[in-house]
Amino acid sequence: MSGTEYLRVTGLHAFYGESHILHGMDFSIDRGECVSLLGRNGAGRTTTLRAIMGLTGRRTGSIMVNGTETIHWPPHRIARLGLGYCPEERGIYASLSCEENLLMPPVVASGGMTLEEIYDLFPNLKERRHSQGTRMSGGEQQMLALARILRTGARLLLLDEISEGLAPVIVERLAEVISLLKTRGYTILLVEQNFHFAASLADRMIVVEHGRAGLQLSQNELADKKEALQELLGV
Amino acid sequence: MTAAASNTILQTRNLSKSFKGFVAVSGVDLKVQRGTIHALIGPNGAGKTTCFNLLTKFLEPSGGQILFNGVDITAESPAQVARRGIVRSFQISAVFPHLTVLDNIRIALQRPLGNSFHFWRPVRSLEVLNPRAMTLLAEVGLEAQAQRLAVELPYGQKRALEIATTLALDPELLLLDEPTQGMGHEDVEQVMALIKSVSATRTTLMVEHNMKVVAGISDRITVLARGAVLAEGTYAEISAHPDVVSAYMGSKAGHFERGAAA
Amino acid sequence: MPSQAQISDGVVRIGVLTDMSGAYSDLAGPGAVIAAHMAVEDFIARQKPAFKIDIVSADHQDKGDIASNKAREWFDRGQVDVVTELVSSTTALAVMKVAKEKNKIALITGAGSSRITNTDCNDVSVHWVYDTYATGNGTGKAVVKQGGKTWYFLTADYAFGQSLERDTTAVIEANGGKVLGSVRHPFPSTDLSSYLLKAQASGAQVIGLANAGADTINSIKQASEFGITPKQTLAGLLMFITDINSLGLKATQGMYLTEAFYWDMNPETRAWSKRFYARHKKMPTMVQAGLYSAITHYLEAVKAVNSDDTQKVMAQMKKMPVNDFFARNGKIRNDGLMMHDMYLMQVKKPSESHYPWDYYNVRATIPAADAFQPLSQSRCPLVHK
Amino acid sequence: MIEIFGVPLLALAGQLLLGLVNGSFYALLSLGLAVIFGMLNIINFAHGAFYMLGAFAAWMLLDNFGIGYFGALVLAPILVGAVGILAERLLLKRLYRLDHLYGLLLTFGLALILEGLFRDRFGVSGETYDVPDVLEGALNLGFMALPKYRVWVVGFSSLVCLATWLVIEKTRLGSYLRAATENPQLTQAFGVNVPLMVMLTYGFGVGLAALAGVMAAPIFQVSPLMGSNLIIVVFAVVVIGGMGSILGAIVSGLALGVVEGLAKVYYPEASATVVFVIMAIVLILRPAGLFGKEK
Amino acid sequence: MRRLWMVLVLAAAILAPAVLYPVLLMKVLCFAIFASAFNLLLGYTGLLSFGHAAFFGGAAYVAGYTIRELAWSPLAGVAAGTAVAGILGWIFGRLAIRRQGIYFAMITLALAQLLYFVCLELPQTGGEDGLQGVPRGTLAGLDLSNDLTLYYVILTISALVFVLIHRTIHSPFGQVLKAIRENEARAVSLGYDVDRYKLLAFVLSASLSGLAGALKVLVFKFATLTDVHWHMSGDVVLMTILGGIGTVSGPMVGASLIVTLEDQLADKVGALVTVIMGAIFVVCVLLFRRGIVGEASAFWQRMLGNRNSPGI
Ligand SMILES: Nc1ncnc2c1ncn2[C@@H]1O[C@H](COP(=O)(O)OP(=O)(O)OP(=O)(O)O)[C@@H](O)[C@H]1O
Ligand SMILES: Nc1ncnc2c1ncn2[C@@H]1O[C@H](COP(=O)(O)OP(=O)(O)OP(=O)(O)O)[C@@H](O)[C@H]1O
Ligand SMILES: [Mg+2]
Ligand SMILES: [Mg+2]
Repeated sequence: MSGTEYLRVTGLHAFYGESHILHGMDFSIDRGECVSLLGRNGAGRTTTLRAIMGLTGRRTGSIMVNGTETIHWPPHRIARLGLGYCPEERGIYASLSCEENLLMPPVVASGGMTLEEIYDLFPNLKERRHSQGTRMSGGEQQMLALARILRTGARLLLLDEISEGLAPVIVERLAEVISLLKTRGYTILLVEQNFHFAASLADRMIVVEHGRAGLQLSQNELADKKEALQELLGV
Repeated sequence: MTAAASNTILQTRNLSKSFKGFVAVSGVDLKVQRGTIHALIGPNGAGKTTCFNLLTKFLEPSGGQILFNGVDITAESPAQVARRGIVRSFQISAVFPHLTVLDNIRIALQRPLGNSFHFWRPVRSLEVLNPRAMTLLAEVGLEAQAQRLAVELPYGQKRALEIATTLALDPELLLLDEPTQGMGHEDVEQVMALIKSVSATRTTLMVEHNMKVVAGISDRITVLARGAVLAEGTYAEISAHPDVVSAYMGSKAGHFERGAAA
Repeated sequence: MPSQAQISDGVVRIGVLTDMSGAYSDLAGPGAVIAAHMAVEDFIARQKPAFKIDIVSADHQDKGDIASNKAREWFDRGQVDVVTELVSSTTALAVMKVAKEKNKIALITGAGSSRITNTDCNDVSVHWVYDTYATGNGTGKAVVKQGGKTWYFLTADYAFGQSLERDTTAVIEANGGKVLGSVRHPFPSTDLSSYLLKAQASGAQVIGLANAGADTINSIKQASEFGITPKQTLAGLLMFITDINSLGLKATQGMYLTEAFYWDMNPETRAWSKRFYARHKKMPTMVQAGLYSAITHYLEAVKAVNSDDTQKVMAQMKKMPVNDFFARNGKIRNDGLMMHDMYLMQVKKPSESHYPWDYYNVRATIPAADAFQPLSQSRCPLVHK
Repeated sequence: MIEIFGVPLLALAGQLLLGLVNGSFYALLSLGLAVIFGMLNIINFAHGAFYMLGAFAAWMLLDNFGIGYFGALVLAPILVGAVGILAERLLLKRLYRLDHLYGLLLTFGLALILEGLFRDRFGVSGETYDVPDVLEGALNLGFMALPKYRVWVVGFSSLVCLATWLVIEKTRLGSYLRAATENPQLTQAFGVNVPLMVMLTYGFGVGLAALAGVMAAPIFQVSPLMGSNLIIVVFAVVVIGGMGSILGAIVSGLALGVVEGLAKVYYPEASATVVFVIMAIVLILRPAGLFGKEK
Repeated sequence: MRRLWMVLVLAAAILAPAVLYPVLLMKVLCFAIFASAFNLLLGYTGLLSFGHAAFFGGAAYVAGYTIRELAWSPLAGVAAGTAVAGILGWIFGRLAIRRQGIYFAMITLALAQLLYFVCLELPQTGGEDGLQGVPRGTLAGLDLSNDLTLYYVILTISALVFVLIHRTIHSPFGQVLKAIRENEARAVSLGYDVDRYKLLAFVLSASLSGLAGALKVLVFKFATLTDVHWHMSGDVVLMTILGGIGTVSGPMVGASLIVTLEDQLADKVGALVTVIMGAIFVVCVLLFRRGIVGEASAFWQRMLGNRNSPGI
């Protein structure tokens, strides 16, 4: 591997209360890479993202972000390293308007998108910008959740099921946005149920099974490993 | 009333809803034929969920009429609408988390018994519902989970439980809001099959972004855009409609669908 | 010893049921318990009785049910012969009935409701220190005599305040004074300034405070804030020295009130009070001093009849006059009221006060016969058989 | 002279002014409650106790250290706020993941403890705190003498309320606060130090209560029970204003003080209940309160 | 197993007056009814009312007044109290159930406070003195002024109430309540008129609280402002939490403990009673959220679990 490793997860165990969800997760991502976590419902992909952000219960193992060990850090410090998290349940704030939602996350690094750029990407949001956060449609909330972290200058994006509930046109647009982000040097960890969406974007894919990283394959191995994937994911 | 009209189970006339000046649904005339699976699709924010909310009276329409089986139900309460036989599922999964799977179903089954205010009766009086409940669970493949708490189920099974609960009310008209959202590939197949099978005897109106599902099981499709009806027809007709393609499906229609051939 | 056979279980047990932490804990409470112990110790030292004396005490938290429950339990299971103190009318009225039911004695020193010796009277209860008739009337009559002819009332709007206003009005008018008006304020109130302004506008010479506790304290404080005093004079219809102590003389100077006792009245009161002060770090209130007097009197009666039988002791208590530093020639009437003199006090100016707790000028002694409601007006069923 | 329903206009104006004074206390207290509720989603039942603590702190500062009113105005809220922060760190912190009702219950217990301790130590009659010399005396308005101190109370507390409102509504802080209230975990994942913010907010809310306590000390008797009766009225004020609404707390606090003042003139017996009656009416017409947002 | 427990508890209750003080026992029973009624709402409907003193005390005054002033029979008086509490419950409920959580708590608190002021000012309640000297009278020839007789009457009534509450929780109605607590919108979409269910639960709880208050008047022969004061509402919450929210026997255990504690502490700690009560509150909320019964049964289950796991 090259020396530009940006995130390294080793022997990560995570718990929710009594239940042990991650059982020694190992993987790493290089700067500027887009990696997708695949897996069946309940395999622990969301938990992996949450563990990286420090949002699960107890965690053990090691999470190195850009050379810094963060396993014992609280979430707000981790975020300040330049991580942006788009949660599965979207987490739109009901008490804030669309635009306030957009402006809420503090800027953690320079180089984030401006409000205009974001509105250009998602015209729906511009139109609804004064609407109360949770009164927006399901898809609008999904866009907002993603747009929110593009503004903060975070360089490592943890994206959970961002194509969910979006119209096909928008999913296409999203794919373009992710590609654009890649060209701008963002590092992206993508959790997707939508295999085809992920496959078209990811440089590398990791299959998560029972809280461990299993099969790993790069974009060019996809065609060869079709059967294996079929078996693991039912794709 | 003509014979053709009586075949219309649900009709809206000029249904509208605006939120503080923002028109979310404007003048929608919807006709759902009895015994069909009718899909409601459209871009994000087109007003699909709002339509559902209006039909089930979770929202008060700003204008227009809702006719169910020819009866005007525009002024009824959500619970009344539900008792008439229009039952919905939610875009975000809705079960009773700390009740067992069986109890979840029984909550729905017990309502028609009419003893729900009887605080002096033993809960045993609900056991008559068990066979029916187990049949329903079997239909969605949850019979083995009957005694588990709903909160412990994986996502896909929660959706299945929600659909089973909805079916328990034996609705004449089933409203499903994105039933396959968040599901893995296999689950999508399973839910499609499920909807197909339960729709044999009833009418289903569903909102769905997964074109594979829409194409696979819907008899008729209405496309909403900006709160108004943009087009209506079969999947073939719709997918050929240039406005629909540009507003909704996109150039690579269906390319990214879960379960779609890669 | 033959005498012991007369005292049930050989011990005279006194139950002090008081408010240790609530609204009345300053005027009774822990200080009352100290006074009770002093009474017993003094009695033993003086009389060397053959029987043992024991004190139990409890906090009724101003709750009638706790008070009555405790009293019952004491009577039924704790061999308590007499229950005393009982500050707050709710607890006093409730416990009196328990005492009657169990044929034990209740000596009420803390509560002031005139119902105790009227409609709710019984033959096992004695009301020792004051009632609202005495404090209201005494003040009303005496202040009118001192020249305060026109009055305006600030009344707490519930049974207590209303009856205080009513009774005092009657006596003011009977003595040639005039009531210009009154304002009823909710109970409790913290800001009384609006009402005080009305009183001010009335131009009355005297503002009668027909309220109690924190309401009275805040009335006085705010009257001084608005410059109502000293132009107009305040008359507290139910106040205690502890109220004056906490308000300070600056705010209270010149106001009138009626008390049954003041520590600095004569050598006897001073002697006792200083002993009390040594233990409690505060001078006694009339309730605490009265409790000492009541217990002493009770023990003397027990000794005299050599029995703790309720009827015998009650008869003896009513027979003996009360003579101690608290009361001169006090007498227990048939309705249970202990008749004694009351005193009209006027609060000193700060410049007149020379040592701690030097608060009052005694302006008048109100003879027992004038201070309390005449027996003829009593609505006690025991009186009009 | 002009009369309104039998009351001279000027006298009425005087009474309304007094109402405004009480309204200032309501506003300060309910503002603190609203801030805490908005942020921690806790109904701070101990608010009355902290108000009492503020008044006692002023008294003790004077009695023990000779620190006067204006010193206390700064120091007491800081000291009491620190006590609040301690309580937050040691107790409340453990409850955030739980149903909000536990916060209500815990602070209820806390109120009992604080009040009980002070009652044990100081008795119930309380202590007297004098009006500071500079503010002594009254302004002669012709129709009434308005103590200068009361004018100061209205002025100063309005200023504090306004400043708080501006800071919370018009800065980023406000949206952090609201976001953290709704979803503390996620907000923290965006890089906001939520635990610190929660702690400081609680300290600030409690400090506001203490500030009200210091301001009340020269007017009311400083007593262990001074907060417990007031707090229920303040709850009603907050409900009327719309729970969690900063502006609602301020406006309805002041307004209800004035309404209460009116009641004291026309129907004094009802002045204690008028707030609750208004609350019932408001809830029937606007369940979320006057400024509350319907969820 | 459960049957056995019930028989044991009942037997203990029947024999208790031989050892314990009957008046105290009756007080415990009244508060046990009160707390159980409260728990019906909090534990099974998820509604925290901070104004239950209104029903308890309101009924106490009504019972006291009808029995004393109107010379009604004790039974009629208690029934009147219960009915009035039910009506109050309906009124409060109509106003409050539109809101949830803390909002609900505040609204009930404020409404109860309104009633407190009414009680304070009405001449019939005797203001601060309280409504004193309510005769116990006779019931079907039984002289209730005898503590033991009254104890057994109240024990019988309590037993009936507990059966009723237990039944309510485990009834079709109870199931719907649980569903509403779990997911209200879903219950609506299934055709349940949730407000009516909540209202019925509220009225039931209020009536039974009223019954408790009315019985307490018979025991102590008076009704006072304490019964309607908001501290009473706080006490009942404390009892329920201490015993265990959402457990059937928890409120009874909590009530017994608090009542005995209050009584016992009276002679021992003086001014620190409130401090101790407050501390219990804090400790419960922090450490034993499941309450005594809840924690005990969790412990019991862990023990069972551990013993079973070795596979005997
Ligand atoms: N808060 C929680 N408490 C306890 N268990 C949890 C919690 N959240 C998730 N789990 C469990 O952890 C496991 C992994 O969940 P996770 O959400 O990471 O799965 P996923 O791979 O993202 O699947 P999905 O496609 O459903 O999002 C599941 O079995 C789930 O039930
Ligand atoms: N309560 C509300 N207040 C204000 N605006 C609302 C409200 N509910 C919905 N809207 C707006 O109305 C429009 C239609 O929303 P709706 O939820 O019906 O969309 P949808 O078609 O279901 O979209 P999606 O597919 O993204 O779920 C959206 O723009 C949304 O922001
Ligand atoms: Mg997931
Ligand atoms: Mg939608």
